[in-house]
Amino acid sequence: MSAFFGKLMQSKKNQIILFIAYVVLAGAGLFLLPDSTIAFLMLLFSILILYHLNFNLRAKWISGIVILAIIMPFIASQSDSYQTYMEVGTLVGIYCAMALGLNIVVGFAGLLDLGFIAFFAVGAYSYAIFASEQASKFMPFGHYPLPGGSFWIFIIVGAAVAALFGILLGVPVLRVRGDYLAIVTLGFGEIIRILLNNMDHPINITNGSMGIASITPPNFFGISIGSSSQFYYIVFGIFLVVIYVVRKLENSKLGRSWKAVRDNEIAAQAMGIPLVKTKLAAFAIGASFSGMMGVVFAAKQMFVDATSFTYLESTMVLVMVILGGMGSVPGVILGAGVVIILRTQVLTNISNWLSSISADYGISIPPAISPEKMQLLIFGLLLIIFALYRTQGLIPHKNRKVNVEVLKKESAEAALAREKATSGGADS
Amino acid sequence: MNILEVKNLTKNFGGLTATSDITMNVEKNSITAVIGPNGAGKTTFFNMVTAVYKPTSGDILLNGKSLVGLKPHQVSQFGITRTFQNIRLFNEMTVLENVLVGMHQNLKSHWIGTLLQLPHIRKIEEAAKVEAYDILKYVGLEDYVNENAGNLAYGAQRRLEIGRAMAAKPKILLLDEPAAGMNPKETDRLTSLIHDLRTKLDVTIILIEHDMKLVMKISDYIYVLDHGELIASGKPDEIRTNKRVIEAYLGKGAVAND
Amino acid sequence: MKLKKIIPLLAVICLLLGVIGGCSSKSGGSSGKTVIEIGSQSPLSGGSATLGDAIRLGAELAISDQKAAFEKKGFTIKLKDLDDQGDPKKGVANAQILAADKNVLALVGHLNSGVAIPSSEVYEKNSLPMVSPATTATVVTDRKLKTVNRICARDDFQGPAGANYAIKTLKAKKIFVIQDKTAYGSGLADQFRNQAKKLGADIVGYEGITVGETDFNGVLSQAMTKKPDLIYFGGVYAEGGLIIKQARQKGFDGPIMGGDGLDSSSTVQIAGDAVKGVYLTSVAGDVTKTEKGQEFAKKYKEKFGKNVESYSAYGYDAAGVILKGLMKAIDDNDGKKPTREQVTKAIRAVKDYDGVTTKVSFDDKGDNKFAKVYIYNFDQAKYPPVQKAEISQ
Amino acid sequence: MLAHIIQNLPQVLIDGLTLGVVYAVVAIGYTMVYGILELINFAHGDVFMTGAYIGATILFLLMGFGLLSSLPALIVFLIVIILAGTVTGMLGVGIERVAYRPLRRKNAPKLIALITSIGISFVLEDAVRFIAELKTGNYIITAPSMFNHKFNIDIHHVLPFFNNATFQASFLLVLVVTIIMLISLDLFVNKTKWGMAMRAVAQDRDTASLMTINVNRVISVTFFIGSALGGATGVLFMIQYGTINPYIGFILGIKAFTAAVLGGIGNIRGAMFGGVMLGLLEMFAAANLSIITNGAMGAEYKDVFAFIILILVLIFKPEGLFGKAVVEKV
Repeated sequence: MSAFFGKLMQSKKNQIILFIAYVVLAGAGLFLLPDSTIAFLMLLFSILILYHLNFNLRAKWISGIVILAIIMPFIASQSDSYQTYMEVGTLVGIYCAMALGLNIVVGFAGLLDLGFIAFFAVGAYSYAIFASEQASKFMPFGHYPLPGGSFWIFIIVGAAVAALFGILLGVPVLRVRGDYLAIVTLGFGEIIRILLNNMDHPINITNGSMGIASITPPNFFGISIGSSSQFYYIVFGIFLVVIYVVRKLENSKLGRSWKAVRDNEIAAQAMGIPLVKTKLAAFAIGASFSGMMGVVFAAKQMFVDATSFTYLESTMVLVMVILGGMGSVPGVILGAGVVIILRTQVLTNISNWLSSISADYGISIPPAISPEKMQLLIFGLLLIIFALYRTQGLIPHKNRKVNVEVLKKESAEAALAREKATSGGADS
Repeated sequence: MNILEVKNLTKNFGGLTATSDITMNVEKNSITAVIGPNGAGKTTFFNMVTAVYKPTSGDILLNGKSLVGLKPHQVSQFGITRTFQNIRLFNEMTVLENVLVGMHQNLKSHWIGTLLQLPHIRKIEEAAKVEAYDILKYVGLEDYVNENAGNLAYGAQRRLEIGRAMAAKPKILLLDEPAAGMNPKETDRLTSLIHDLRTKLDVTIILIEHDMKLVMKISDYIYVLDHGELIASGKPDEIRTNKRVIEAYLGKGAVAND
Repeated sequence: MKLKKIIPLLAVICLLLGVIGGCSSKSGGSSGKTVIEIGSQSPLSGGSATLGDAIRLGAELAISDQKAAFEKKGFTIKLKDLDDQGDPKKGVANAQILAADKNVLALVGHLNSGVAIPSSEVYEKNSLPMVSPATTATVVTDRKLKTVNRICARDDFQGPAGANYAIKTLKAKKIFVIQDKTAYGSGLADQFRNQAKKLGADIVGYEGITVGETDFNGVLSQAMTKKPDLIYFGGVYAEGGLIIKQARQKGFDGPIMGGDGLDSSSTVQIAGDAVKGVYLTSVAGDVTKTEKGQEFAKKYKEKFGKNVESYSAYGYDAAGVILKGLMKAIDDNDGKKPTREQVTKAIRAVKDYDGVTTKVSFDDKGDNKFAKVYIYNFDQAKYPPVQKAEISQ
Repeated sequence: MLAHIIQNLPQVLIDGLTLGVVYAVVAIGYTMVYGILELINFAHGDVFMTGAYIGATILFLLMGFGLLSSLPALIVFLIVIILAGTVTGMLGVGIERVAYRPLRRKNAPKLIALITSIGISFVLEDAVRFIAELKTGNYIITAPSMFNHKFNIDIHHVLPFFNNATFQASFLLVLVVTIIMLISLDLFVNKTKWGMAMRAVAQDRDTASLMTINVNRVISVTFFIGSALGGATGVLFMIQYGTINPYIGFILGIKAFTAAVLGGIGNIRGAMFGGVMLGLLEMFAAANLSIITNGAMGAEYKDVFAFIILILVLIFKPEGLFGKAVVEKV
């Protein structure tokens, strides 16, 4: 059996055929059984398979985007559960971007942050306040709510405001080290949440615990965006930008500075890396992803209040990062996907299924332990199992390898060029 | 011409005096050794030069400009780079990345340029990689380009640290016990590497070392510290016969019996 | 390399599972009768699970009560209960699940206004009618969505009713207000305060506490120095019970007043003897007074082994209203399964539903016209408290 | 304004002390585990909660045997607290075995243990909830009231600018028991062989194991003591506040962790001090913030106040109040 597969996987052609066959099968599965969550998950699973195949990078990206942006939404749209799937997809995208932001802080720069959700909150509130009547309660000028078209500007504004808060957090934090940082960031997250929940007096800025309702939905050339399937594309777009930025940064000068600071602060300084600037950049860039998604979240929910931004949410994002594999971009994306899909779909489905079979077969379960209540328990158990069996994360971090042959060749060429230059100089 | 001048440098930790009143002059393009028994204050001296510690009093001048009060990364940007007694590599990064980090202060690429994929930034990054590869070849690590630095053997880690420091293109290179824990063969290789460095890269080297054979072989000038004080300085031959130095190394009895 | 070999194998297994899973999800309820599901969303885990569970169980009881009536018409009705965890994200995701299930024609929910507001946007888009047993924030119905109804009283009715009673009947002049900084507690306490000020009372303090904490002595010490003659608490029993207890320990013996969040046996359980002298406003009538209510309490205890909470009755009545509307919609549709739009209209049109705690008729916003506020007083450490007054809108 | 604050002070101090000692003992659990494993044991707050439930169970069992009325309350209390502490301690050892030790053996990154501790925390909360609800129909449990005799300190008579303060007998009990626990722990850590082994492992695990110290056993003992103290505090909490629910561990855990950091994490005396200080700060803020800010900020800002103080402390003394500055050897 394994020999058969080994042969199959050797050639690229076979891989392509097999992969397309898988996607077609999974797609057909979802098409024929439109309400089957498992068929939906299978289709998503193809992305993970794609990641492990040895196609070239561009082919992987293109097929990934085609599957997520065209095939999956199209097939799902044939089903009643279309919006459910797209809602899950949207949430996964939002949290992926957030987890990637936190990954910069925790995974790259090695700064443990337990209050990361604060930046999400800041982004969400910045749109919510100005895209609802709320702003008119304290702003002396302007006409509110702002029209839905402002949403696109607010994605940038949200990112900027969150980045600013990232720097605000960073300044006091830089003096403290290691796990002291954890508590300071936790405190910062709580301070932001409490402020948002209480700033309805003396000046009503956030409407306090009543939250901000009736947020204007985004407007795209006159089309009002309201359904999950539309938000899916916005989130997908931002997600692509975020992943591009992260991938590029990871191997840039700044990315190397982060990792150097993480691995050895003193040596990093001795190599001329300014600690303060580097750490602040990590906080600011990480926070900005969160802020962007906060804006989208506020627009999607059309309502924000402080209950969405608790300490538990911060730990959930941290769980995505650590579970996926710290510093590993594909790992973190997978981590976010697994946590969100588990919590919003799979566990809900499992508990529903359990209670429906118990009802169908007349098994009476005492209400104290009915399956609906078990979601967090099962989630907790799964976390323990994952952590124990994948200690390095679901997809452990690997450093990007350079092609040594190319370097060798280029180095030889450069040497030749130098030689020529010097001998040329001697000639003249 | 003196590239580095140290004037009356003193460092107190609480009540403890780690170095007191050290004065040194380091000539450009020389190899200067700082020796002395354990606890003599050699590493403290290095730490003050690289601004890890702030001196209690005294001054450090690089080409006549004071370094006191700068941040460690600023000192590095002024052209002083070091290696560490207990190796401090970026263990989770590849060997090549370690060298690339060393090149940071000379690397004119900004992350915004990287994001925009500006062609000249890409060119700079590519060239940097080639240069880093050359450095690795120079320190004999070209076969470990993609290896994680933490996985290297001890001697190789030492050489990588030197390579990383070289990448910074320093004016002054501080080597803190570069030969510690090396076998004779590795030490020989290191000796010629250090020698080569000076001539090839036009760099001034200050090193702390316990291996006297190495010190005597390559240094132009030697300073001897004991209990935080400068007890002798001179050319290798002068130090070899200096009574106070022998006393410090072997104890008072050794000289008395002499 | 090893992983790569396993992937195709995994894929095949997944496909098989997918087929099986798909089939099993289709196979439900193939007893020849048309299935109609009533959704329910409330927090079943987390800090406010007692309340959420009470809503769910109340709804379940209502459905099992009327199962037979629907069987006669050829329908099997079922409850599809989901846990919103008091989390708006989870609520919206669940709302999508309910909206996608064409068998679900209406739902009972939510407990928290913060979850109800974003989720109801999804219901509105899918014309899925919702009857809320417990969300009192004014904004829930002020948006005038067609699908959103509630049977409980709004904050701006209950709060002022409490203030009137406190000042006119209990003669309170200096009032110290504590609230739990949630949408529910804040909304109620704000409305209470505004009305009390209007009536000329002196609000000597207005403080917030943190939900989930247990020591409120700090706030109470402050209250004691202000020497109020009434303490008002906007929040639910978990913190309320402790505040009552700790206030009495501090030597406060004046009346303490709260909203329907205190209308639970747990208030007595937590506060113990200290509960004497506590007043509360509630939208629920005294269940034990009416025959119907007693019967309900008995059935509830029999079926679930628990005592009724005030929210159980709300849940029961919310489901009752839905079933009444549903029945009407079926009849109007010649005994065929109605569409969601038809059910939405039928539920909004429900007139004079006579439930165990309240009568229900909806106005054009979806608020209950018959929502009444009752004033209760604990004269001993026993639940339920004694009814003191009845206030209609 | 100042008059109000001063009037209140005696009462605020008493209340703050009560809350503070509870924080202190739970903080010790965090600090001990942190000191030895450099792990933030997020499940510790829930271990504390489980201790409270175990205590309640034992109390109800004793009631069932009719022992509650026949024995003096203090004896019953001692039986409950010792039994509950022991059981919780064993629970802690079990958690360490299942969730942390395998990770150590696999040389996993430090942070992955955070995931298991969060997992354990969810599992404990729900497991306790199910059991309690199955047995009693409601997961909120109210303990039979004990030690509720009220005392009145007539300080107003002596110092007329203070108001009188009141407290309950349970306050004295909580105070005395925690002080006994803290002193005996301090003696244990500083004077016994096991304590020395613990300090050695905390300092350098590898070297300690070379010195024939059984590191795993020392870690087990640490978890046992930390969890037993947490569980015992749970019982004290139940007696002081009367009511417990499965979620009390969450907020209290965060607070205790904060206290541990405030005092200097890894330092037991620091944790004690940090806990008491945090309790006092919170109580003071809750009672006086709105007086100070003239109503602009009320008691709801007390956590903001506490966290800002914490951040300030850490800025000026990054290693916490009692922590030793770790100078990294370069």
